[in-house]
Amino acid sequence: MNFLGAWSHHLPVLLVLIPLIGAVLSPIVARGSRGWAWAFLTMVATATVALELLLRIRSSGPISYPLGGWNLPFGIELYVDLLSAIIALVVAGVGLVVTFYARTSVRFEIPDDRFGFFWSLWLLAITGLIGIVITGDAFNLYVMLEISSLTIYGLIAMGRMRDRRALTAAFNYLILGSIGAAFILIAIGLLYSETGTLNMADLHRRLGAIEANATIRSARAFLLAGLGLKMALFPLHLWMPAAYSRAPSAVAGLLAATATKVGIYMAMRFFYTVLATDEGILTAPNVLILSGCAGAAIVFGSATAARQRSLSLLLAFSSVAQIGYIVLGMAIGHSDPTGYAMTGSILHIISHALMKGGLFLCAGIFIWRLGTNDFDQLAGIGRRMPWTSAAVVAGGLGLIGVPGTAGFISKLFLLRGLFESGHPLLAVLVLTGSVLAAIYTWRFVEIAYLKPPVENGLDHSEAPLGMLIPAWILIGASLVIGFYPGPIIEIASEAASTLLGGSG
Amino acid sequence: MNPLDLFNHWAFVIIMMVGLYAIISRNNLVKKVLGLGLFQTGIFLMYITLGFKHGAGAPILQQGVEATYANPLPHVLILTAIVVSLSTMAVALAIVIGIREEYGTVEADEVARLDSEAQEAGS
Amino acid sequence: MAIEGFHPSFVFLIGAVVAALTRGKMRSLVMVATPIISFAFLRGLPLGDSFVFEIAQWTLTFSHRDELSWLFGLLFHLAALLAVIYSLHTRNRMEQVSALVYAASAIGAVLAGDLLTLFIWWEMLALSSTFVVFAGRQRRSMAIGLRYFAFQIVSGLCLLTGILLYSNSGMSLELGRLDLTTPGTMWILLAFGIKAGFPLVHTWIVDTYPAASATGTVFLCAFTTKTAVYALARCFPGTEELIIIGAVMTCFPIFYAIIENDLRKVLSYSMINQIGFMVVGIGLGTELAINGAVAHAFNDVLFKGLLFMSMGAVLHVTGKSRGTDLGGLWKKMPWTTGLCIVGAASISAVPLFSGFVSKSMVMAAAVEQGHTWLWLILLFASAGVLEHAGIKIPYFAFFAHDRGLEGREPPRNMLLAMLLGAGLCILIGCRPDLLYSMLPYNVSFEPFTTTHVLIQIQLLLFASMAVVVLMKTGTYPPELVKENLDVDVIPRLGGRALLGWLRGTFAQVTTRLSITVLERIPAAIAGPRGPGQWQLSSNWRLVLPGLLLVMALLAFLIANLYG
Amino acid sequence: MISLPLLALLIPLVGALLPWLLRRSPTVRNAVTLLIPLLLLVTVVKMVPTVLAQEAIEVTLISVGPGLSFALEVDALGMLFALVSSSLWLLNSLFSFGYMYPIHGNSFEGQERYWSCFSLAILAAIGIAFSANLLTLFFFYELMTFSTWPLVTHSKTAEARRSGRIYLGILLGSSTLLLLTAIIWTWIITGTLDFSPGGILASSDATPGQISMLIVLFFFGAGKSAIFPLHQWLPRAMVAPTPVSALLHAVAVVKAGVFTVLKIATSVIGTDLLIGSWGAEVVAWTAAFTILLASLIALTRQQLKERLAYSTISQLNYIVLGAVVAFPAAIEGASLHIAMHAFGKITLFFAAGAIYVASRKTSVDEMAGIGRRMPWTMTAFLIGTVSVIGLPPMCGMWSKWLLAEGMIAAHQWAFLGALLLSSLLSIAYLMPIALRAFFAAESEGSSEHGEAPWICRIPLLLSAAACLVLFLWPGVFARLAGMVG
Repeated sequence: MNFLGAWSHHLPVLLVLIPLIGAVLSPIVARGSRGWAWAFLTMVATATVALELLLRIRSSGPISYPLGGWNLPFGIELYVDLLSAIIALVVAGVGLVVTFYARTSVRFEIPDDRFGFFWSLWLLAITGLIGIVITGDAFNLYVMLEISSLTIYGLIAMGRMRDRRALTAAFNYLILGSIGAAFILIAIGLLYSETGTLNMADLHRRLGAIEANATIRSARAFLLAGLGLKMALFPLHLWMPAAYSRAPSAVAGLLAATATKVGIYMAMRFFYTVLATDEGILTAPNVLILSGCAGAAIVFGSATAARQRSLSLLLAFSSVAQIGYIVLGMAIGHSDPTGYAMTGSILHIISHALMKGGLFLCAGIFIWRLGTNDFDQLAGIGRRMPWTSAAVVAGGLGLIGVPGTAGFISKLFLLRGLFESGHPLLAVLVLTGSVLAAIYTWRFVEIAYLKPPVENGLDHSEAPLGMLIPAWILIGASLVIGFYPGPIIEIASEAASTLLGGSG
Repeated sequence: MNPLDLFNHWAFVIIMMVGLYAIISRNNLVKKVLGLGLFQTGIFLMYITLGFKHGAGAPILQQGVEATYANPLPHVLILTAIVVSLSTMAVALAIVIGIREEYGTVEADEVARLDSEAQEAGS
Repeated sequence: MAIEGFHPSFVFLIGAVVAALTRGKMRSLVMVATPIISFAFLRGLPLGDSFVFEIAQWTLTFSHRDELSWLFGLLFHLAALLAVIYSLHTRNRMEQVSALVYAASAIGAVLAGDLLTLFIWWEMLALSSTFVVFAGRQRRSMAIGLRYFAFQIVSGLCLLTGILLYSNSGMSLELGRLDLTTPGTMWILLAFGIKAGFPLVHTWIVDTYPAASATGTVFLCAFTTKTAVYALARCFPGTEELIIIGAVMTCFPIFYAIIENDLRKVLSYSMINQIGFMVVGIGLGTELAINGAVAHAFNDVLFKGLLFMSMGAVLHVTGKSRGTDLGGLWKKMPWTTGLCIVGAASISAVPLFSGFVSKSMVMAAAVEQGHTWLWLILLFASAGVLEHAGIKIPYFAFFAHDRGLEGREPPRNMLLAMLLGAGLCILIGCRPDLLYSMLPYNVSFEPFTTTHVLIQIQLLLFASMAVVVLMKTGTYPPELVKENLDVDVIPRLGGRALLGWLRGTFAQVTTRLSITVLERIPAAIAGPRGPGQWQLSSNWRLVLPGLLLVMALLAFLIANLYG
Repeated sequence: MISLPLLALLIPLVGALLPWLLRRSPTVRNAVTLLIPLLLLVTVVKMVPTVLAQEAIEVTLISVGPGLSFALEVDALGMLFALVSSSLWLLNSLFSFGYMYPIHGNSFEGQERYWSCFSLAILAAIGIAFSANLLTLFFFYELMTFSTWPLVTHSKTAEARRSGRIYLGILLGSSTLLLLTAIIWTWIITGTLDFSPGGILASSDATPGQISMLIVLFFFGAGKSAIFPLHQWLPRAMVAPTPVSALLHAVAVVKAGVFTVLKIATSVIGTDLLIGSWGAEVVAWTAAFTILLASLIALTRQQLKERLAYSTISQLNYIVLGAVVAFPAAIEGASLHIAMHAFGKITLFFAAGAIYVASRKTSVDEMAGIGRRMPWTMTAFLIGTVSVIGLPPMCGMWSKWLLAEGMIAAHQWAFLGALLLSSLLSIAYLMPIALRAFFAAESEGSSEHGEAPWICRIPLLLSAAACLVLFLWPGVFARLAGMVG
């Protein structure tokens, strides 16, 4: 499949350029309501390129693309391997669907005169996220990280029209996020001071040649702390629930599906390629802390989710737990020679992006209709908004990991990995998390289907298709993967073995 | 090794800590933002230190001159980082302005109090 | 008349279904016709095994005809006919239908050719007889019926265990002589023993039979225990343990019978005593003894049935069955009185009545084997029988002190049944060869030898004299309105206490435990977050995460630099 | 040409969709509600000869990955379970009309959900029955949990919600924490999840300790089999409408649990490994304890359905015990008990439902003398009672016989004792209901009522008749059970 003709050599750079140009031009070419059309077109193009890229990489291996014609390792390199392509496709694909959704949702959540800026920020955020994924240069990664972060702070703050607390959430996130990013920057600086290079592949090569000293070890520590915050790994997750629940619903959907996933991608990239030397970053104490935090995230996140009184907060805390699964698989991935843990982790990135994205879109639908998604207002909603509620249930089943959903497939691999690498206790934690997920999912189910409906004078009719379809696309995709997981498993395990091979 | 040789390192660590302390201890949101700025400045200093070389001049290429020069790359990087920092400050301050508009205050505890009052009134 | 090709039990079952669906005269007709038609089919059964069915992996032989089973089959048909006639006047559909199923089960059991088939009928016997008990609708019959059922089921479970153990040791399930050394046979013996009323497990007989209706008791007294006797005779002839058991059975009920007030209960004790004779006979195991036991079973059905029928008639007419409530009825119920005396004479083994011709066989067999002490015990038991059944029953019911009860002759169908029964008693008593010819073994036994007759008459006279003397001197145990203590109080009181504990403490504890574990604890863990609960407040919303981040950094620094 | 096992899954799937599509025409929907079970029954029956001829019917639906697939395979045990579920579904659909319409009205609230979830539950039952591997089984197992939850909470009262929580919590918790763990562990040890006669673990190099752990995980993981301490969901589920209790909590759901246990005993662990392992000991003693405990609790319960539920717990653990003792006769008896107990117990539940329809009575105390008002219903109840106790001439006898035979062959005297004692206890808690109904006097001031409508009575009498017929001709079921193991 080569429908991009002559441009096909430049796929990696196109993947960043298209949304970037779209973002820059958005306030100019598309004022007012045309902004959406422009953003949507941009996202279609981006997603197409991402898909093409993935297919190309599967057939012919990783692509390295030196920017501006500078020779490596001096110039900035774009490096796309299977893992990057997968994450890029997740970002672009979910981004496309959520963009479709945003057409309806932003209309009442964003003031009309800000539309242009909104779409600009929106596309810029996606540019940043994709940039992180496909860059091969450590400092460039930092820049991309900041581009995405800054735009995301702005996007969250745009929730002020609905809930003014969005501003404080954005502010807190900004401060913490900046510190976290600064940690990453420090780490990159320390690594540079030891190796004199910023190219990831080069870094890996040179780090392998020298003995790990205090500087490199400090760099690891800063990196771990900074990435932990970006991934929202327990206990560094505290910025997340407020930010996700108060952001405009489309933004929450986008963030939940992609932002933390990109954080995890960064961790994988650093842990398994850049820093994968003989000693490596995954030393016993680090793995202990990471898996301990992940385990705590699973239990604490799920248990807290079960105690929430609004759907958005519930979903946000559930994300804390789900990230725990992914980090767990990643942290112990190197000690599982069969690669199941890593495959499970990658699979869970995909499935969680789909499920949680879809769920936040549903939460947004409730907000759109009722102005809130507090549970006491959602009583009996199952009969009034059957399709939306059904989507929440389907997504919730995925979070539990019921067979037939994508969540089951990823947990299955993760669990096998945990057993294979001799961590049955962690496996028990994962399973406990599933049970707790059932508790919080069923809190919604009971409220939606068993409680008598509340009479609050609001319009309770079903959501417009413009919102329902995107929500169901994401949820539906997770169900399809649940029933027909073959290809996804194949890709994920290839990506996992590539990663693990790098540590070899 | 003379500990004072690492003067720059001490300096950037102290600047960062001061910034962090400001972020944590100040109640005023603008001061928090300033603290963040200080924190980031510390990092810039670290990068500049990385490029330092005894007796080196500016890394300006001159015909026929074979001089030692400082590593230019950190400087380039820090230029970028300064831009990033600037943008961060801008966004942060924009948000603070927003908070001022919505709450009428830029004191964190005031904002929190108003939030919890609104929540109690709502429920 | 003999018809081939159908199993008699199924005739009864079909009869039961038809009886359940009809009413009035039609049902009466069905009820009477059923045993008659069935008898025709019984005669048509071929010798040896027939009606062999394969159900899944089991082979069930529903008919195994030889002398023994034929005799019992005949007996049960006879008993069924008498009892049906006796109960024609009632409109108790449940009792009549159950009774037909009950008869079917008993007939099925004696015709069964293997242990599994026997088990099936054995359990059906338990079930259907329970319904006969319940259908009596007496005041206490609920609890009594359940106790009765429990005994029957325990018997069934013992049989089940026994059969399984037996077959597990590689034995075929064919019904035949069992050796007590084979695994499982002890259980089978116990199963038979419970139904036969062995000591300690006899209580159900005295508990239940007086509690059923007047008509129901007649059915009950015929089938269950006699099926057990048949089974013992089939499987355990010559098992010496049975001699002792039987001897005990003949003696201990006498004491209870003497002090018992309820006349139907007296008859029940007497029944245990009579079964004792049969068990002794089976235990002796000689051809003569077996013949005696079987013949006595045959006779017992008739005369015990007759006695129960007469007491039933009294109960039917007066509504009373206690010795202290009855008396002086002979003038108002002369026929009943006469027929009762025939039954009493039979059970007391007065020569020319049926009991004499069979009981003497057992006693003769005991002598023949040299069991002198046994003979003495049996002699004593015979005297006791005379006392409580031969004298006490007719005396207290019909003579004694006239209580001025309203009385009249019972309905004609009752009288007819009693007449038939009495006729058969006398017929067998006078022409024992009719019975002897049907016995399993060809044994020439002459009951009317001088010795036999003399001894028996002496015994009867002395026993009667003893009663008269005791009565005159006032030392005869008085009839009191009270319950006599028997071994069944232990399970009864224990069961009540257990049930009380279960419904009280046990139920409370289990319920509370389940509520705590399933509701309170999860609610505490996953309950919604209330407004009063701890929340991050004010400045800490930023400070806490910031501190955590610094701590995380420190943790990682320590882990990486010093780990 | 679509293969029959697949068709057997598609029919209830269609049945789950139709109530929603036909919501505007109730008559058509009612007709379809009966037609679909009939079609399913025909489909299942058509496979019987093939299974009896010991030919395999296998379908692979989706291949998931190495050693993982969604696949169907029809074997004797599965056929047995499918046959029971599909035939009783038909009766139960009929009974549902007779129960739901008089009580909730001809267009009761949530009827689409009711019919649809019923179909899904049967779909899950058939799926479990025909699973060719643990993955497929687990999928349908969970589907069953979720599809029956709306039925349990049908009334939407606070009590229903609470019960629903416990229902889901126990079933999901056990299956996720224990069963899934066991499945993955098996997968790691053997590299496959496909069932194979004789057990896939038997040919692996698993240590005895591992095997025992797996046995414990598997047997407790199948929480639907209501083994102590996971039995609590069953009495709580009685808050559901009676047809739901009848089909699901006497047949489909609970039997799915014991079916899973049996399947795992025969096709995953293998009977050879079960015999003598300490894991099997643990499970067997727990099952025996459950049998007695549930019988005792049943004695204390005055609500008829609750008493029946505890009886079911006790009976289910007969099957668990049979499966874990694992001698051929025990396995055969346990398999047969799936069918035999189903017919008896569903009769009892139908009767409980019919009583409720006619008189709104739920407590055993109120049912004294009711047999004279409702002779048909109570006769059927009696038949069901006799069958469940395991007395001739009802079908329950055969399975108990085989189970006892198995215990004796295994020289498990204690378990034999537990079985026998439980038989006695079952008489104590079941028999008085029927007897008091027929013979006790009605309590003062009890309402005037007659029999339940015929539409209630017909399924009731049919299932009661089945108890009798299956005693005389246990044929197909017995042959299928004989082929298990």
